[in-house]
Amino acid sequence: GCGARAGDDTAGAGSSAAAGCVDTSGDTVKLGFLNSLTGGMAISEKTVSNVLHMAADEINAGGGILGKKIKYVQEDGATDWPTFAEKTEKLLTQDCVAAIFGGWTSSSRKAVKPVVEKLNGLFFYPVQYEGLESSPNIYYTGATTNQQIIPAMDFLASKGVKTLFLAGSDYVFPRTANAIIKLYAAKLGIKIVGEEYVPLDKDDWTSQVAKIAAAKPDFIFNTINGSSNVGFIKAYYDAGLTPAQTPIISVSIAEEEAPAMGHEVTGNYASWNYFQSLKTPTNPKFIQSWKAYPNSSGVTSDPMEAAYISLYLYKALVEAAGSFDVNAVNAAAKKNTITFDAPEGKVTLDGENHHISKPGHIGRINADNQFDIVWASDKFIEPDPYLEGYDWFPADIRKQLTDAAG
Amino acid sequence: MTGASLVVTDLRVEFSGFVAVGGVSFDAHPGEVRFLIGPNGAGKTTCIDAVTGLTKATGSARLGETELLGKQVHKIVRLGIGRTFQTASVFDELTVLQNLDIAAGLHRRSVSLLRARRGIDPSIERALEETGLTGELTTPAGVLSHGQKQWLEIAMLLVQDAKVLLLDEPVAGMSQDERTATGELLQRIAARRIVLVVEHDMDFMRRFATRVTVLHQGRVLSQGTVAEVQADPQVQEVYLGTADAITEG
Amino acid sequence: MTKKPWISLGGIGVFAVLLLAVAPLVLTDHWLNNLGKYCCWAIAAVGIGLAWGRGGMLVMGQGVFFALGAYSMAMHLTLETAGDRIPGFMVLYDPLAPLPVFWEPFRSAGFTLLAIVLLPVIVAGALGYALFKRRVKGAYFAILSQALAVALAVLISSTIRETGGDTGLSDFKYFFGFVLNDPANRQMVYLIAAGLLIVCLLAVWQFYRSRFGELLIATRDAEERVRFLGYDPANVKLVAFVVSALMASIGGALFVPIVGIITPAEIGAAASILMIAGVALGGRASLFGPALGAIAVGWGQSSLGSTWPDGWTYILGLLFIVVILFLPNGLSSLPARFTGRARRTPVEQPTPAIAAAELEEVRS
Amino acid sequence: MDALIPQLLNGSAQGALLLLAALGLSLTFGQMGVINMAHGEFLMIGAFSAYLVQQVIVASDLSIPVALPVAFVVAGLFGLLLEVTIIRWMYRRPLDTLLVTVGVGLILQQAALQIFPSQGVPVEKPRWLDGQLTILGYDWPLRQLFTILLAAVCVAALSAWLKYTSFGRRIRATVHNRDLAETTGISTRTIDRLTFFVGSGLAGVAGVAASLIGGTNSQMGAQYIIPAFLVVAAGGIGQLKGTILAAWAVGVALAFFAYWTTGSLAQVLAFILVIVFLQLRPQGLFTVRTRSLA
Amino acid sequence: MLELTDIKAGYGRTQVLHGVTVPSADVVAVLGHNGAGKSTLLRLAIGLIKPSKGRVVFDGEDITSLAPNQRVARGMAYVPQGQQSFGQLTTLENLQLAADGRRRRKALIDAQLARFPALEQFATRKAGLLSGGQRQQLAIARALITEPKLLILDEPTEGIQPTIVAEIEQTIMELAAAGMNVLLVEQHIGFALEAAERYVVLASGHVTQTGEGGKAATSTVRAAMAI
Ligand SMILES: Nc1ncnc2c1ncn2[C@@H]1O[C@H](COP(=O)(O)OP(=O)(O)OP(=O)(O)O)[C@@H](O)[C@H]1O
Ligand SMILES: Nc1ncnc2c1ncn2[C@@H]1O[C@H](COP(=O)(O)OP(=O)(O)OP(=O)(O)O)[C@@H](O)[C@H]1O
Ligand SMILES: NC(N)=O
Ligand SMILES: [Mg+2]
Ligand SMILES: [Mg+2]
Repeated sequence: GCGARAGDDTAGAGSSAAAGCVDTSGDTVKLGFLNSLTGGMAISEKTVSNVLHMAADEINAGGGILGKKIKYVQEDGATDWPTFAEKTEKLLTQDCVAAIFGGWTSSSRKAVKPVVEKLNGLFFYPVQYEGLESSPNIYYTGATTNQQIIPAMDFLASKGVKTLFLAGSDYVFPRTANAIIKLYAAKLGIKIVGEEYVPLDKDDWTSQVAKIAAAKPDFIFNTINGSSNVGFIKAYYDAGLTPAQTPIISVSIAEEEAPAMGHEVTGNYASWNYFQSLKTPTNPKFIQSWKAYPNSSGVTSDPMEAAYISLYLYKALVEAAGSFDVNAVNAAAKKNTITFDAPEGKVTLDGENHHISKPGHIGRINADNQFDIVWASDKFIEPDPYLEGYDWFPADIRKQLTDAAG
Repeated sequence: MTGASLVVTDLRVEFSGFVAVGGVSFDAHPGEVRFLIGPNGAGKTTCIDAVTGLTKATGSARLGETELLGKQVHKIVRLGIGRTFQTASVFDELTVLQNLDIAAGLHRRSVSLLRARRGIDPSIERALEETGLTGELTTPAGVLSHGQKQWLEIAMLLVQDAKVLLLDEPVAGMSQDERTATGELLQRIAARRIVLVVEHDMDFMRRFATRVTVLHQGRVLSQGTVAEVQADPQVQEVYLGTADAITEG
Repeated sequence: MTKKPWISLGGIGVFAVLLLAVAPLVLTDHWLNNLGKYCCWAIAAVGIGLAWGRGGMLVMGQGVFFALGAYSMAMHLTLETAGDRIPGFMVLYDPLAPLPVFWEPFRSAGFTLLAIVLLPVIVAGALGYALFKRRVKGAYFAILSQALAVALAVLISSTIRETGGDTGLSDFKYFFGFVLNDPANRQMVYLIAAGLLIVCLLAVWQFYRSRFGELLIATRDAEERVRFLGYDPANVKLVAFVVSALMASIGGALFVPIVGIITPAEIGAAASILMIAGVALGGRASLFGPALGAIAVGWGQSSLGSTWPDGWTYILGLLFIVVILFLPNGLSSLPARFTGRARRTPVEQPTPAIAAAELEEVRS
Repeated sequence: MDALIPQLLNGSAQGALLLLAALGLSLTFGQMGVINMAHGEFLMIGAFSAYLVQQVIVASDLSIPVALPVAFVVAGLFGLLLEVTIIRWMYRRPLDTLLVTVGVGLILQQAALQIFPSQGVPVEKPRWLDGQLTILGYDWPLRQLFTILLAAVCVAALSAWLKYTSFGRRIRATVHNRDLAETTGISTRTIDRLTFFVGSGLAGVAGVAASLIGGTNSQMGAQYIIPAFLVVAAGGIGQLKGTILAAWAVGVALAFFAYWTTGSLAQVLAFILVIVFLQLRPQGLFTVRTRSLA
Repeated sequence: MLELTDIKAGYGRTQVLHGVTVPSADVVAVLGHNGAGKSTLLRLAIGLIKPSKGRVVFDGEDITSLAPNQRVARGMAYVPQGQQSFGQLTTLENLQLAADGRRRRKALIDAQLARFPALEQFATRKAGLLSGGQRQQLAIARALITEPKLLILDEPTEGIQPTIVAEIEQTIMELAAAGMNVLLVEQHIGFALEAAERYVVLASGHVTQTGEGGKAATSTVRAAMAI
């Protein structure tokens, strides 16, 4: 038999096909955790996965969500985007979970998105990303561009940087982030003197760094992800570059990565919302719990913290809605009253775009591989994924993107 | 039905400076069992390699009006030249029948390859009888003995309907009786085809050769009937050894 | 090869009933969809069985042809979804540039279907012709084909605006006019995939029982010898290679609507090797082995990969080792082993080492 | 022009690393015919050995020189283990070794992921490799010079071993015809084990060099394996000088492509280059011709 | 010197030798038709295949479970059927392989090069490029170089030109006279019987006749082969 044809009514955004098999009648609620535990991205995602477990344990110890204990189903995305899609569908239709948490790369998120939208599920994504996206079925607890990239650029401008070199991994986040950086740099009067990409799974940056050395930029903007950073940093020092003359500002090197570079990286910068060194009321407890948690890496970092937030944000949403129902949760979000006392400070959910407010921070790496905060935004930055508040971002692109998103 | 003759003129093969065959001429006609003999390294196998396209050569090798040199191996085969190798090579995993069927296949249209085999080709049955392999029809060729493999190779040439059979030491490793059987088989075959045999077994040669060409260091040393060649003192010196060193049975 | 061809034919019939009639009745939508995905891999595996099992060409880069079908289909579905707009991901990197020219023809459904069939035939034809005529074989061929798959995967990853890069193409709404979200349509796509798998099995069944099948084995075992029987082994191999490429392409094309996303990871080294894994597991030279093996590996990945992700990697690794080491002819050779019906085959070759033969090249 | 000279060195250093990765393969693959897809994981084992040595000998100035022989032995022992348990049964079907060792590689990768911190471990470069040497007005990174030197030493040692001892001869004889080798008095088992030990050990050395360039983690081996095989194939199987030349050519090509285009495209172009080359010369740069009808 | 007792052996499932016993003698000739199992017997003697039943005793020692190279170390040498050489190695390297680890290596090699002028001429050529007969000469030279106590020859003169065949046959006789033991498979029954102290006729893997060499008439031997 044949189903609906193009133009039929059901062609609209997945509403009817909703899973609807979530069962919260008992004293537990099933949640799905989805990260790459094998394959190349396991290098980064295992920690995120682990901190989700910690948050679940904490919440269960505190009585659960709406009085129901979390029972999680762990799935492996295996660094394979179609697998992320398959597992999302499995979690929603076979395991009937109320929401899914996890992912790391933007590619994995883009694989999950159509599935949660089709099945009207919920996905909580914890990593800084390139923005220009929002979905009724996704909550973003990492930074969008105006909370990480733009503050970094503002910081560079404030330091009088005139020339900038862009180095990134070859995939959607660095490519898009750099497209935005180039637009904003033009506005700020910073000259982009070069742009280089290396595949995510390649470590050797020597040729590219040679080009950087030749271009002699004031600063390097680093959007490399994963272990490729190690190769980049090593090539950087091999080429005789130093933080004194050509410092790096990174958006993916955090407390966890800094000591794994095989070279001290003191004096370089990173732009994040959360640092372990932040002095907030809730941070010490977070650090302490994490250090005590089994298999912990001993340091806290921004993606972990965002993952930690995501589970608590969900708890807040469900409790505000009084229900695990997706539509009820989204309705509760719409009220713009959801907040959480996160280790980075008190974050507020934007019910329209499903992102949260975040403080902007620039840290400089010290000898202990911790970050000295050298710049902070004067207040929490409201999320603006489509950069609507920034006149240098071309309106026609924004329109095309929102149109394409449907 | 006498077919065309194989005429080789001034054949030369050189391997990076080393002249393996340096201007060899001979011919072979249907109805005769032609022998090519000579010391080790004289260039016999190389001659066959050249004629069958395995080795690049200059000069000429014609089958009737058709020049063979410079053609690709499989095209030469399709012109009716078949050969065996100094070490037998058959398709070990396939049965005797399948081996023969493939050999018979070169005259089929290529589309027909996509159909399954039904029954056994009459030409295959005949070849099986000639070589005494009828009983081994479904035996994988890999488990045949050395001599049986050599017969299978000859049978493959028969079904291939080769006009020219180039046999490189076909009776090596066979017992006396088997040699006799093979020689008789070759004589029968030769009635309608050109048979060229490379052999070191002089007894075998004496019994079955019609004419003999002797190569030495890449050149023709002597040519003629068995008796003529045997009487040639040069041939005795470089090849046969004094008189008839090995005339045992 | 098969003595009683109708037994195999009956087997295909049973298989068809299971896939086309039983599976849709007993499986949930999710698992039916997964089975559809395994069928796509199985289609590619059937082709690998032909090229590798029968033809001796270890095709380690079937991802290339899988990609041709998959990306042809994905481009069409992306355009169908985008309508007259430029696909969203392209806007990001270069908002003003038009649709890349090679995308244009994929607006047409007819062209797309033609491309899925013709692209692999042309590419495999040209590639195979170049390689086989030059007598590239054995390990060289395996490594070269794998390198091609890697190169293509990296190329796609690095052309993010033109191909979607590492993120791939996804979010398709329609499939030749049918709404993909509709469960009825998804079942239809499944049935197409399962049906094509049956068709491929039938095709290979005919290949195996034909004279061509025997010739292919002969070419595998003694390529140079075949030449002296008047065949050009390059052509024999070419046919098998092209057919296997075509099957990979068909598998890839159906993978897209079923899975809903295609990325370079599905065509690169690891994916290409995983396709081989199923074939090796099932039995490279048997009729059903490759398809069943591929389905088994796919299922293992979905289910064991879920319950025990770390363990699954170990299991997969061990599977490779144990099967190849102890069951070179795959699981499908097990029944014969137990019943002792195994054919008489030479266990050890008395003639010069095969090890050298496979690596050693003959030049004339 | 001024920018090209440094790329030449840079390319040579990349080539040297590739050569180190390929050197062991030119033994196990080139000489023995075993297609060891776990070679990349042996490289990884070498890198992790360097890390472990650094846990004991904290001063990186000393630890790397110590790590080189240690990595050689550790990776070599893993190779030996592989040979004794699996490869020895497979010499008569070399293509199948490819699949078996894929399985071994998977297991080793997963084990590394679980044993070591998932984000990888740091391997510190010795202080004496920091910075650059100025020769002819150009700055030559010491680390690159070191990689080239290390590769040169390994090549010299290996070729001396093959040339001045009878091992080279015996290895080739064993590969060509095992039975004949046995009956000529060669203990093929000893030859197999020794060759595999040395070949795998060389991967370990390559791993130490790689750990000075990129990350030391469970995935690191994967990026070297295909290029290394291509290098061996392009050089002509069993031809050491071919391997050297091919590695250098690919390294330099990578560097220049990366300089002219992008890092990703350079990978593609270098691959295509080798593939096209192999199409033109299917037996690689240097070839051995025989008359056998294989 | 070499004694094979009640040997059963074969390849995989196919049994080729069904209880073959070969007595110890200075020169033993094994005769038989194609496929009778002669080569199999020699492969077993040198250790390339292991018997499923039976014993191999050499020089008083049970060597049934020894690998071929260990047997070579004990003084056996083997020339296989079919002109086998290490094709990728030069002629000289082929000889060096056999001489490796022995004293007076150079002299041993030179002695064989002197015996076979063709090898001397093509010493630096890859063995794979030699002609069939040249390769066979090389195989014999490789075996002789080790100065074995027992020489195992599988149709050693196959493919070799008559003059050299005569020489080789003479060499074998001389070496045997000088005390070397020989296990010989040969289709030239006349020569085989002349050289042999004892002979064994194999047919379909069974011994159908044994006797003393020299005395036996070729006709009775041929009759035994046909069974
Ligand atoms: N590809 C090659 N490269 C170099 N030399 C070669 C090549 N092929 C053959 N030769 C040489 O050419 C000569 C002739 O060899 P060929 O095999 O034709 O001899 P033959 O007459 O068949 O000898 P036999 O009776 O021993 O088989 C030999 O010296 C051989 O070494
Ligand atoms: N590797 C093998 N696998 C299976 N069977 C084999 C193998 N080698 C030989 N045989 C079989 O064993 C039997 C004896 O073979 P063998 O080679 O010992 O005979 P032979 O007496 O030496 O014959 P020839 O005179 O032809 O050399 C033959 O039937 C043969 O088919
Ligand atoms: N969102 C990222 N870092 O891919
Ligand atoms: Mg010859
Ligand atoms: Mg024999």
